[in-house]
Formats: sequence, C-alpha cells, structure tokens
Amino acid sequence: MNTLASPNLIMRIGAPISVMLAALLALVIVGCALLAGWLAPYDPTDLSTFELINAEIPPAFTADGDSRFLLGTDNQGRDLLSAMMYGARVSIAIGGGAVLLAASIGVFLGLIAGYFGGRIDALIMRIGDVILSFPTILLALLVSGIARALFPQAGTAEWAPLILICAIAIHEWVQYARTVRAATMVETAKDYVKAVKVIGLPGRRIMLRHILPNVMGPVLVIATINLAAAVLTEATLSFLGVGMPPTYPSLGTLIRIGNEFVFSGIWWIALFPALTLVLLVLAVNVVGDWLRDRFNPKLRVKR
Amino acid sequence: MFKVILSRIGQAALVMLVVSAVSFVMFRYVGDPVASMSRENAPIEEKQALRRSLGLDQSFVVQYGGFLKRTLSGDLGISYRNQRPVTELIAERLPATMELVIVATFLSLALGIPLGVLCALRPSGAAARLVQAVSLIGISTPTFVTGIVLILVFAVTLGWLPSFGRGQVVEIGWWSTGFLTWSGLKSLILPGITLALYQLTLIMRLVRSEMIDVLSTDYIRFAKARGLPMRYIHFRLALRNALMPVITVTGLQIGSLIAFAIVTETVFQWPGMGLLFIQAVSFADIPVMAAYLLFVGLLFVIINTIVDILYAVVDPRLRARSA
Amino acid sequence: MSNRQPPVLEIDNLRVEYPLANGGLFTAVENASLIIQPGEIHALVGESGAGKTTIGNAVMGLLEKPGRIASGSIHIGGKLLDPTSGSADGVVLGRDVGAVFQDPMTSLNPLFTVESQLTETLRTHLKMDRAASRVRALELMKAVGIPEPERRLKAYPHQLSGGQRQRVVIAAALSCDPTLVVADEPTTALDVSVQAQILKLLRDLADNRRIGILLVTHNMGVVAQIADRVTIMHRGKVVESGPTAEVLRHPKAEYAKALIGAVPRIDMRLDRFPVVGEEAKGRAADAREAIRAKAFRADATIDGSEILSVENLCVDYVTSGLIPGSKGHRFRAVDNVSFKVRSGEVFGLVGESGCGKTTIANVVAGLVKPTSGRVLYQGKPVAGEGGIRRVGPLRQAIQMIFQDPYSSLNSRIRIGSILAEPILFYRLAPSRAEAESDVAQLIEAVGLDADSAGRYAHAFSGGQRQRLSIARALGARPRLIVCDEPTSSLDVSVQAQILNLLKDLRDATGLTLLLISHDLAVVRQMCDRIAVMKSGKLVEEAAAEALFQSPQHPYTQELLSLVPTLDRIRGETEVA
Amino acid sequence: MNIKLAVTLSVAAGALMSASAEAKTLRWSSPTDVTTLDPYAHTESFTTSMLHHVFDPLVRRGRTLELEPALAVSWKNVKPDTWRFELRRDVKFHNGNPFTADDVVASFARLLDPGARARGNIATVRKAEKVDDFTVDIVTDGPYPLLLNDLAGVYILDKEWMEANGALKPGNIATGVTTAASTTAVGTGPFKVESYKPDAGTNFVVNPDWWDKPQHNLTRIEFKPVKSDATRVAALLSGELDLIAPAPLQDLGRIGSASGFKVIEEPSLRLIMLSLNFRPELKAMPGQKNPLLDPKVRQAMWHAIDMETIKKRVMRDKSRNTGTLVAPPVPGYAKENDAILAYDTNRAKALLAEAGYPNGFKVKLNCPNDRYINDEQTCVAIAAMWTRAGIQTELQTESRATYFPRQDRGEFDVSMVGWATLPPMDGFSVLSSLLAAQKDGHGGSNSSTYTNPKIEELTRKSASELDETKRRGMLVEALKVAHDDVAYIPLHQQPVAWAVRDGVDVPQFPDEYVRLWFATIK
Repeated sequence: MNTLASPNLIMRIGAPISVMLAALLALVIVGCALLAGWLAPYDPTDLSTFELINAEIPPAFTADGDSRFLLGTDNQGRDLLSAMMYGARVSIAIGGGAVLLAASIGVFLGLIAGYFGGRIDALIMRIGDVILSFPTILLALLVSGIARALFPQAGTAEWAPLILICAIAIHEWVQYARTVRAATMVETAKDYVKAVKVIGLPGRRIMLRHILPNVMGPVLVIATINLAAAVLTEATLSFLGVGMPPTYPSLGTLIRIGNEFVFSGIWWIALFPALTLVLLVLAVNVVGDWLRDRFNPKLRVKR
Repeated sequence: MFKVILSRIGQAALVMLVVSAVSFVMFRYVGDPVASMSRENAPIEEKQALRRSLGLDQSFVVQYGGFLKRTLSGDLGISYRNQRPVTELIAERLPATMELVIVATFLSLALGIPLGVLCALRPSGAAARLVQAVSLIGISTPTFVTGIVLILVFAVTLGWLPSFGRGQVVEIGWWSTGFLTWSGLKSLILPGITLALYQLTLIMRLVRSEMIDVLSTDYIRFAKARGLPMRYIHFRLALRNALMPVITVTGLQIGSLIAFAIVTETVFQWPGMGLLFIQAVSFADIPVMAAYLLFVGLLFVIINTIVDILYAVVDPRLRARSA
Repeated sequence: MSNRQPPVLEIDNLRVEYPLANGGLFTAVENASLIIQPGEIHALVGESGAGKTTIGNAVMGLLEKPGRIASGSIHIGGKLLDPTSGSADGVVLGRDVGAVFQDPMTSLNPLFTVESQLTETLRTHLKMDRAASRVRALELMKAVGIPEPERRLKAYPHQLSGGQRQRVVIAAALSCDPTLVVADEPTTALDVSVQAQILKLLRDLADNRRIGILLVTHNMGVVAQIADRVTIMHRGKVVESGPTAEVLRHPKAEYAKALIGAVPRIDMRLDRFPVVGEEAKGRAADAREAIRAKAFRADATIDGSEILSVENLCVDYVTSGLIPGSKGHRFRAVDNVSFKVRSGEVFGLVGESGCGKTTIANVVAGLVKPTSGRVLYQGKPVAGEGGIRRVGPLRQAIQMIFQDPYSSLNSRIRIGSILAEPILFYRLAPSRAEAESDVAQLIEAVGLDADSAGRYAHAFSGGQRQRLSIARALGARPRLIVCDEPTSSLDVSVQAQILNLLKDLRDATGLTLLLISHDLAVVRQMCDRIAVMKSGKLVEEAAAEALFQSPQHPYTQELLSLVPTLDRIRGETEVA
Repeated sequence: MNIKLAVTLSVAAGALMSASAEAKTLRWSSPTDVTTLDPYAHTESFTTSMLHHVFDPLVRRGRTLELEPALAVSWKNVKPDTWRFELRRDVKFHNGNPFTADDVVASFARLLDPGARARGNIATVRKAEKVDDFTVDIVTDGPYPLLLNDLAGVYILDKEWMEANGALKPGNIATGVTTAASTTAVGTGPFKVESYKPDAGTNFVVNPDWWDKPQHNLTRIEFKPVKSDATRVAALLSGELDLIAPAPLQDLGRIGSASGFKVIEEPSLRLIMLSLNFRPELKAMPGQKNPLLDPKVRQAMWHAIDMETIKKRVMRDKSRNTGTLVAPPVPGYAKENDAILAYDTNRAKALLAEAGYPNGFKVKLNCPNDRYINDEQTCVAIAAMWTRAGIQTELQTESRATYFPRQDRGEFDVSMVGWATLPPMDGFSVLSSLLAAQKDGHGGSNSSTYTNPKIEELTRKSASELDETKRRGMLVEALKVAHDDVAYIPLHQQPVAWAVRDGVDVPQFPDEYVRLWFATIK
C-alpha cells in the first residue's frame, strides 16, 4: 500500500488559471448564444429584418464600417454579430443535443451490456462495432441524406437540427456505450454491488441507483470533448451541403458561406464565425481535458 | 490465429450485410439520377422510359434482391454518370486516396508520437504546454478551413506548393503513385497535412495520457530501481506499452481518414474515392455511392482485422491465447 | 559479520517531507535511523501510513514527487546519498542496490521476455555482450530456483506463476551482485506456501552472498521467520528497534506491545484480541440487545441444529477469450464440495488463493449460480442447478460482508441510505423515520457514532468502513452472515477490532457466521469448525482445536507448518 | 460588341502566330469534369463542349454561333422529311481512317439505339441512309425545322474503329454493357485526347491533320477539373492555371485587381426564372385555395422582387435582368416581350389586397444550392423581399440530386428553374418543355401544370413549320402570352464569367461552351 497517496491527492484540488479562463470563455459564448434573443441587435432568422442592400458591409472598426453593424454584415445583409449569436445557439443546440442523445443511448445500452453481459452484451457491442465501421461524417451524411429524402421538411429550420442531432448521435453513442460498459463491468464486480445483490434489489434499481452515479465520471469527460467534436461535425456537414438551411444559419453554415469569400477580400464573414467556433471548441476541450485528467482514476495515485 | 481470422470474416459478413442494406436504402432515397441523366428538354415519356430501363420503377424487394445478387457475384454495376464499371472507377481512384491516407497516417504517427512523449515526460514544461495548446487549435478547426488557409498561404502567397491535384504520377501496373516524382511528393504535402492534423492531435494526446499511465506502473518503477538509463526506460520500455492502444486507434482512425478525405479531396481536388463519392452524390450516381460504401466498409473490416493480428503480434499475452 | 566492511546501509535521523498544495507540509518520516550489516536482514514493520515504504523509496532514490529528504543522511556502503539527486557517488541503483517490489504480477513488463528484462540490467551495468549476459541470466534463474530455466528465459511474464515471477524479480535485483536489496512487501501478494519459499530464498541470499536486505513488511510472522533485526514504525517515527527475538518477545514501547499483541496467534485460542483502547461498550451493547430483540422471531433457534447444508456443489467458470468470437476455457472452481453449518457456530473455510472458497461464499450468498449440486438453508433449497429464486425471508436470512472495505460501500450514497436500503427493501420498518432509527441503532451496534449516517464512505477509515459493512448486513436481520476475508485488507490492530466485533455480535445475537479466510491464525481465533480447501476440493473438515492440534490431511499439515508465526522466531527455533 | 471585335482581331493575330511551331500549352479548369468520352452516352452540355474538340458534327456553330458546314459541306431538303447532306472529302480520323458516309450512317445508327443516353437529342430523326460514299440522307418524322440545330450536337465516330472495338452499339446501364468509347475518343476534330483521368485531368494535343484551318495556336490543352471555387481561384492566382471557367462572381474583383490576370465575361443563354405552381393547393397552405392561380398575385410577386439589388449584390453586376423567358440571341426573343415588372413593394401589396390577400399568404420557395450561379443567395434574397412584401416565404435549398427529382414530381410551390434552350438553341424548347401541358411529348419540364390553350396551339403549329419567319412569329406570340400571364417569373440571364492570365485570348459564347480552337496564348 502506498503511503504517498494523501499528499498527492491534496495537491490535485483546484483548477489552473488556464482552465478557469477557458471555462469563463465557454460560459460567455454559451451565454451569448442562449440569450441571443435578447442580446443580439437583430434577429437574423427573420427574413424581413435584413436587406440585401446592406450586404457585405465591413466591421464597424474598419474604415468602411457602419456603426449599425459591429462586426459587419454577411453576403445577405445580415448583421454578422447577430447571425453569429443565433448561429452559436444552433451549433450548441445541435452539439449539445447530439451529445445528450448519444450519451443517453450509450449510457443506457452500456449499463445493460455491462451489467447483464452474455448475449445481450455481445449483441449491443457487435452493433456498436458495425456502426464504428462507418466513419462519423459518412454516417451522418447518409442519415441526413436519407432523412431529407424521406421527409421533405427535413431541411427546414425546425427539422434540420433534429435530423442533424440524430445523424451525429447515431455514431457517437457507441463510445459512451463502450466506456460505460467497461466501467459498469468494473463496478458490478465491486463489493458494494454484490452487497445490494445479496440484499436482492432488482437489476434495474441496482443499475440506476448504485452503478449509474459511479460510471458518470468518464461519461461527463467524453461528453465535453464530444461536444466540441459534434459542433465540428455539424460544421463539416454544413460544408458538404446537408447542414442548416441558409435562412437559419449555424456557425458552421456561416463559415461555409464565408469560405466562399476568402479570396474576395470579404474576410469577416468567415473569420469571425470561425474564430468563435475555434474559441468555443478550444475552451470546451481545455475544460474537458482537465476534467479527464482529474477524473481519470488511472492518473490518480492508487489508494 | 486461424480462429481470429475466421471470426473476423464472420463479423465482416455481418458488417457488409448491414452496409449493403444501408447502401440500398440510399438507392431509394438519396436522389433520382433521371433528372441528371436527361437532357434539358426531355419530355416526360423519355424520362419515364429511362427510369424504367434503370429498374427504378420496380418494387423495393425486387430491386434489393437484384442488387444483392449482383453484388454477391462481384458485379457492382455501372456508373450512371460515366457509364463505366464501378469497380474500374474505384480501382482508378483507390491509389490516390490510399496514398493520401498513408501520408496522413505517417505524418500523424511520426509527429504525434514524439510530441505525445514529450508532453508526457515534461508535462509542465513550456514546450509541452505550447504543443498542447496548438494541438487543441488543431482539433477545433474544421478541415475545410484548414485546407483553404494552407492553400492561401503556401500556394498563393508563398507559391511553394501546388494548390490542387496529384502532380505527376507514375503508373505501376494499375496503381498510380505520386511518391516517385518531385511534383507528386510536393502535391501530397498540403492535403496530407490537412488530413493528418486532426489525427495527429488525437494520437499525440493519446500517447501522452497512455505514457503518463505507463510511467506510473510498477514495472517502470522496477525498471528504474534496476538503474536502467532513463532514455531506455522511456523510449524502449514505456513507449512500447503506451503504443498498444495507439495501434487500435490508428486502425480506427484510418477509416475516419478515408471519410474525412471526402472533404480534403474536395478542397484539394484530389482525384480519389472521396471526390468520386461526392460527385456521385450530387449526380445521384447510385451504383458508385453504394460501391463506395461497401468498399469503405470492407476496408474498415480489413483494417480492423489487421489491427487485431498486429495486436496479437505485439502483445505476447494475446499471442499465447490465440495460438 | 565482518567489522572491516562498512554497513551496507546506514540511515541516520532521516526526515522525509511532502509539501502540500495548500502550502503545508506532510512529514512522512521523522528521525528514522537504522543500520544494516552485510548478510543481515533488517525488517521495517508498521501499519499502513507508518512511513516504512517511504524509507525504502528514499534509499533507492525513488521518492515520489514532490517528496524530498529534508534532513538526516543515508549512507549506502559507506557512501553518502545526495538528498537532491537521490544517488550516491559510486553507488549505482540496480548494480549496488537491488529492489524487489510487492506485486510480482505488475513488476515485470508484460511485453518483454524474462530474458530481455534480466539481460538489460546486466548489459547496462556490467557492459556484458548478448551472449555473456544470457549465460549470466541463466545462472541467476538457477540461483533463484526456477525450474527449467532455459525455457523460462524465453517466456513472457504472463506465462509464469506468481511465485516464479517474484523469483524473476529477485533474480533481476540480484543480477549485478548488489550489496543491498530493498524488498518492499515481497511476499504480501503470495500464498503461504510460495511465501515460505521466497522467504527462504531471501534468507539464503543473505547468508550465502552476504547481501544486506531491507525488508519492508507489515507481517509480523514474516519478520519473526527471517529478520535478524527489526524496526517498528508508527506514523513516520521509529518506535522500537533491535534484534528480532528481543523486540518480538519483549516489546518495550506501548505501540509495539499493542501491535504484537494484535497479531492473531495460531498456537492457541484466545477469548478476545487484546486491543489498544477498547471501545466504549455501553451504547453498543444496548444497541446489539435491541437488534437481537428485533431480529429473532419465534421460530429462531440457536440449538446447534443444521442451518446451512452444501451438497455436492460444483461450479464451473467459462473464461471468454479476449478476442471476440474465440471459445473460452472451462475451469472447475468448486469440485463436489459438501459441508454443513450448524446454527450459531462460526464455520471457517480456509485455503490458498484460487482454491474455490470465495466461489462457495458467492454461491451461498446467491451471487453465483452453481453448475451442479445445491445449497439448503434450513432444509429449503436456496441455490441449485439452473438457479433458484430466493424469495422473502430466505433471501433476507443470508447476508454477506466483503473483503475490500473501500469498494464495499457505494461512495456516491450516504451511509444512512446505504444502511436503510435493506431495511426498506424488506419492509422491516413501518416508516422511513423508524428505518432511520434502526440505522442509528445499527451504527451504534458496530461501535460508531449514530451521526455517521449523514456522511459518505470516504469520510471513514478502512476499519470503520468494514464496521459499516457489517452494519448493513445486520440491517437485513439475517441468521447467517457470509464473511469473505473480512479483515485481510486491514492492518493487524484494526483486524483485531473487527474480529472482536464479529465475536461480540455473534455472542449478542446468536448469528451464524461462515468465515472465508486464507489466514489460519484468524480462523483459529474465530472458528468453531473448519474446512480446508485445495484446488476446488474440500480436503479436511474438523473442529477447530482438533484441526490445529492434529491435522489429518497432509495438505493441512503442510499449510500449518509453513505459516510464519510469532512463536517461531529466527534464532530461537531455526526453520531449516 | 466591342469585346467581340477585339476578340476576332486577336483570333486573327493568333492564327498568324500559330505558324511558329513552339509548344503552347493551355492549362485550364472548370468545376465540372468530362464525364465520358462517348458522345452518345451523356446529355451534359459541358461534356458536349469538351468533346467538340475531338469530334466534328456534320453542321457546327461558328464564331457567332451561326450554323456552318463542318463534316457536311452542303445540304438541302429533298423531301419535307428528308434532308440530303454532301460530305466533306479528304477528312481523316485521328487513327488515320478516312471519313466516309459509312461513318455517318454507323454513327446515327449508334445514336438511334434505344440504349444511347443522348438519343433524345435527335428525337425526330428516323434514320440516316447512305446515298453514295460522300452523300447521306437523313429522314425525320414529318417536317422538322430544327434538324440542323440538333445535328450540331451529333458528333461523328469512325465506323472501323467502332467495329474493331465492339463499340457499334452504345453502352447501356440497363443491360450492363460498357464500351471502349467511354474512355477512348477517335474523332476528326482539332485536338486528340492524349489522356483521360476523371477528376484528375484530361489532356489534349493538337491534331496537325485537321481538315479545317486552325484559328488557334495551341499545341496542347491540359484540362484539370477543380470542384472547389476557392481552390480553383487559388490555382489561377498561383500560376498553376491559365484559364478558369467559370470564375466565382465574388472573386472577380480580386482577380481583376491582381496584376497579370483579367476577367472576361458575357451574358449566358441560361436564363433563371421562378416556376409557380398552378395546382389547386399550395404545400404551404393545405386545404386552402392556391393564391398563385390569381394573375394579380403572380404580378404582385414579380413586383416584390428587387432584381436590381440582386444583380448588384448577389450577381456583382454581371447578370442581365430579363422580363422574358429566352435570351436575346435565341430565336423567339423579342424586345417587346422583355419588359420587367418594376420593383414596387407598394404596388405588390396593393395587388395582393386586390386579389383578396391584404395580409399576404404563406408560400414555400425551393431552390438548388449547387446548380446555378449563386442560386442559394438569390433565393435567400427573394425570400427576404417577399417576406417584407407580406408573402411569408419559407425557403428550402438542397442539392441538385434531390432537388430536380422533386421538382419533376411537382412537389414545390415556387421553385427555381434555369433554361438555356440547349442543345437546339431555339425558343421552341421553352414552349415545348416549359409552357405546354404534359402530353404528346411536350411539357417535359412543366411540372407546375401551367396550361394556356393559345400556347398549346402555337406549340403544335410551330413544331412542324418550316418557314423560319412564320415560325419565329409564333414563338414570339407564345412568349408574349406567357409574359402577360406571368406563367413564370423571369429573373436574370446568368453571366459567363471567366478569368484568364494575361496573354490568354479565349472567346466566350453565350451557350457557355469553351471552344479552344479559337484560343490563342502568348
């Protein structure tokens, strides 16, 4: 038994400043996104509020800027700042939704597979293997393509986020399932689970009340990292033309649109949304990394 | 070992069946090639006749049956767009994509492993912190943005590297390679980096965390207690253990690279399978799409099998079990 | 002992500190001094947290960051160890100082052959070439007594048994003829029979090669068996030091007395373990009385009638291959075992690791389904082929306590809720409030404060957790408690308390205990009747006293002869 | 016109220079690729234009898109349904085989095969008959005024080569037959295919034995498709390309201001319009009467679109706004039909109120996002303008692969249509495909179910009218009906905008064909 455990554990309390800053940054971006309805100067999703005549006005701080549009306007005359706030909201909603859905499915199936083992475990894991045989982006492309063909409304502002969430989550749940399964197997073998089994609690209750709280640590860590990945996947799907409709742009859609203007000197349409996305993903990743290092039992000194 | 391969083949069959079903759903829903295949002023009758001749008017079951039968007999059909056998098209594009993926994998391993080790050995050093921060930017920038920025800098502004295509390729049998010419190699750099960036970051971070884990194990402590040189402990002993999961992840990631090659190939006009697929999608060239999916699925299964075998070769514990 | 040679190790007034994140300091070792002469085995004993491992690490220069030697000195072979670099001039770790760690399973790198792990040290320190180092490795393998050394050299660690691995570790430690070996709990992870062999090997090395050995251990029996001198540590301080026989026979320090007194004796049965600071009895006794009043219904009898009957029990495990799809191996863990447990007795099940005793415990508790045979509780089947559903009182009647106190309590749920779970589940209390008062009673009954209910498991020490684990088992008002190695993860002084507690509870409530243990001394102190198991089979069953005084089966005899005990102290009764 | 004159002059200069034998390679790029080398296995105008470098038709379009002799030197109507063509002598295929009437007959037989994808291009041709080695008769189904237009797209293949390579019949997806013609092209044209690698590039070398006098000075053409707009521009700017066609509109400013590059442009024949649904209900308002059935509503929608701003912002001043359904160079165009309903939101609102929709109504607008120049941007702008005028517009954009099938099925309320009248390059195609109802082989793209008896009548009459003046009169009359009835809302003519490095002279054509046999480079 290692006598050095206690000092090292105490050492690990508290997050470094970089993590604090990252968390703050993430909070600011998420806050702006969530409160876009109140904070944004314009509603970029209301077609009647923007005029083509205002298109491609540079940011206010440049020589040709217009004080009405702090970060300039896009190619349709939308206020870029507002579009970014709403876009971040869409991106975060899709990313968050996808992570939530994937985590829910993954945790549920992972618990079942890990707790019961045997055939049901094999079945769930093989399904996961098959799904992992498709790269994320390809599977998402397929799902959204098929959804669009099946439901003509799938490309509309109301439905597209749901389709995108499903398209991303259908691949990502496997990761959660694998992690939760492994953790569940470890927990199930622990004595406290045996103890409640001896008492005779039903499996459902053991899984939900006793095992679930103990396997959520790694799930949270994967979730933070995946949130960033999901936002990026949505952006890439948007680049490939199956993202949000142009009347309700996400950050990814904005970048995709702005990407077409890279050579034309209209740099702000791509730059600001890309910067926001990078900062958001960066912040979430920094926090996620820190969480991972902190909650990874392997990285902690053994008891 | 034989058992492993056998069970892998079984799994492969399952995967391929699912893939074929998914591919077939695509047949039905992803689009209708008739519009793309007809001239502008084609009358309705002409379009219907075309639809009939493609068998698109038949029932789902009949179409799927026919598709399965043809696929099983090795016939993946003929591209609607190019009117050439799909197998031929895929074979033509395979070298480009594979070389790109090989370069990207090589780059990500060649850079990712040393950087990961660096970060693990000196976790609080300035270099490690810098690498960690830059790596986060690497995974938080969409591929298409990275690609276009690289083109802007290295092709347009500096004029060092070509902005698109494979450059001069050399044909060796049916394989065409860009490795043997100067322009071919130069052309590989930008798309290779673009594609590798994400995986590089992933490998670096994986190596880092695995290395940290391994360094805290008893056998490394025991190695230290035997007074072995630190370099030897880090690079020969610990690294080998830390690389075990890297094998799996690299295997899985090669599949993702093939998929992400869709974006990279579009940005760099890389004449590979991803570009073929994207163009097939916009033409609703169903046989090509289906074949691409089947092929990627197959590739995935093959890679996974190789990874399993590799694992058994590297890890004596598994070797003993499967022998 | 040669006087011309300097001592192989001399530690003088050593102080090791760990700076804490909050700016404070944790002193792991304070004013520790000891001297080891060539050929001498010096045992460093103490309970967890005593600082004994820290001293070992300091000697090897392997203190974990940010620990540092704050003051004092370490001389190895007369050379001063530089406290900052952790090395001494002319003293090379691995060449002059060898190390043996606790767990042979994790001390060897799984990816390299035994040969490569042995020769790399030789090639590093002695600059041998491949051929020469191989010859030397073979010699070492023979020296540490590994059969078929040529074949084993090519083997990977996983292909060797635990004892063989520990021999390889020792061979690696010896490879360059060190003058000092630091052995940190070298036998703790091993079975008694293997332990005996390894201890003998260490003793021989000291005697024949004049190697000085610093033996870090918590096991007094081991100390008694092979150490020349012993140093007892407590909370970072040396409390007593001297020749083994003198310290063990006539300890002077209070702590040393208590520690030695707490070691369960195999030679005679005591009524209770002498414990440092016996707990206040009043409240606990009241609580136990109340539990007894509730738990025992009219039908309950403590008449020595048969309560549990295990009949022809067989359990097979199928290990699934690591690679999906590959067929696993079938392994018979329990092979046709039958025994009966009488009401009110403590029945012991002993054997070495892997003998199937824990599997039986799990079958009795309903955690594992038997392959064949059955288990009857008061004549009613509770386990059998194909699984039998236990309902109501049958399930309630058999509860279990576990080995690892750290994993047996869910760290995410308050103690109160954990303990209330069986009470509420079996509807033993009419209301939640009543359940809470029952929980308070249970906690008091195991000797803790009732306000523990509001806290989480991490607030408690190992011993306290084991008490809570017992309380949870009691909460179901069982008639039989299966105790699976209940004290093997605990320090001896805590072990003594827990064993006392179990005894008291049994006396107070008339419980029947099925005690699973590998520790013969513990079994002797606790049990009325004992069954000995080997490789899944039951080899001997007898009343406790009879078993210890006249063991019938050769295996039992061998086991008893191998246990290192305090009454066989080196230098007094030589173990050949 | 000035541009054209300049181009013509430089072409003449180029022709003089081509005497010098130094290597002149033109490297150029477009987003689309040559899909096949088999001219009968596709219907794409881009591939048709590329293959024109390799093959010749009997009749071709000249420098001003006029029809002129190519492999045929003259022709006459021997009967209303039979045309006799005198063939050019001393023409050789790239493989050295002489060109004869047998090649023409075999080529037509191949194109008339039911498996030939391009068969519809000569839907009215019944057969081609050899009269003698250099005379061929082509028989149509009844009198057909547009035969020469159709023949301009029929390239002649070598019979001997087809026989030797089993390519006498075209490839057929249904039967799984593929032919060597997909990857090998043996024609009589100004260039030979050196290598063909889809998505990587197609290289051409000059055919020194071309029957015509070259007006270009190229020895070699390297075509490299680049799908991504940004990459294509980058490749031009980094000097890897000499010509990009088309150049993205938003980058024209940058390219034009960069030294060493220039932008060349011309209005295209392709005209962008909005198709309006004439079914009883709209998807956006199920269960209610379709407001689009009221001509006042259709006028209001036209008035509500500010095409000037779209032209300025979205099309970077490169488009030409239009009020009629055909472009000026196309037969059937008339200036008097080309009247745009001016942008006037108040007028639009008033008209809506008159039609009984004072509070507007809901409509869905569907557009492709990868088919026309800045299609998605145009639609977003229109959706915003309509919404401001009170017509709540829900916009959906999607890829062409799903968009066009849905449009064909009539799933859209309002949708974007592009029409170039190709390949015949005649206003009749608008009547026949867009305006006439879906019967008797007409109305192939009229999925909006617009019908007008006058147009039905004029379509049928003009189909067989051999008198060109009368025929054009009918087209103009029909297009006037369509304009006044607002059958479609015409938006603009797309621009043909290319970018070249200095020293490259390439003529542009409104049909967007790249005809490099008119190109010169320094």
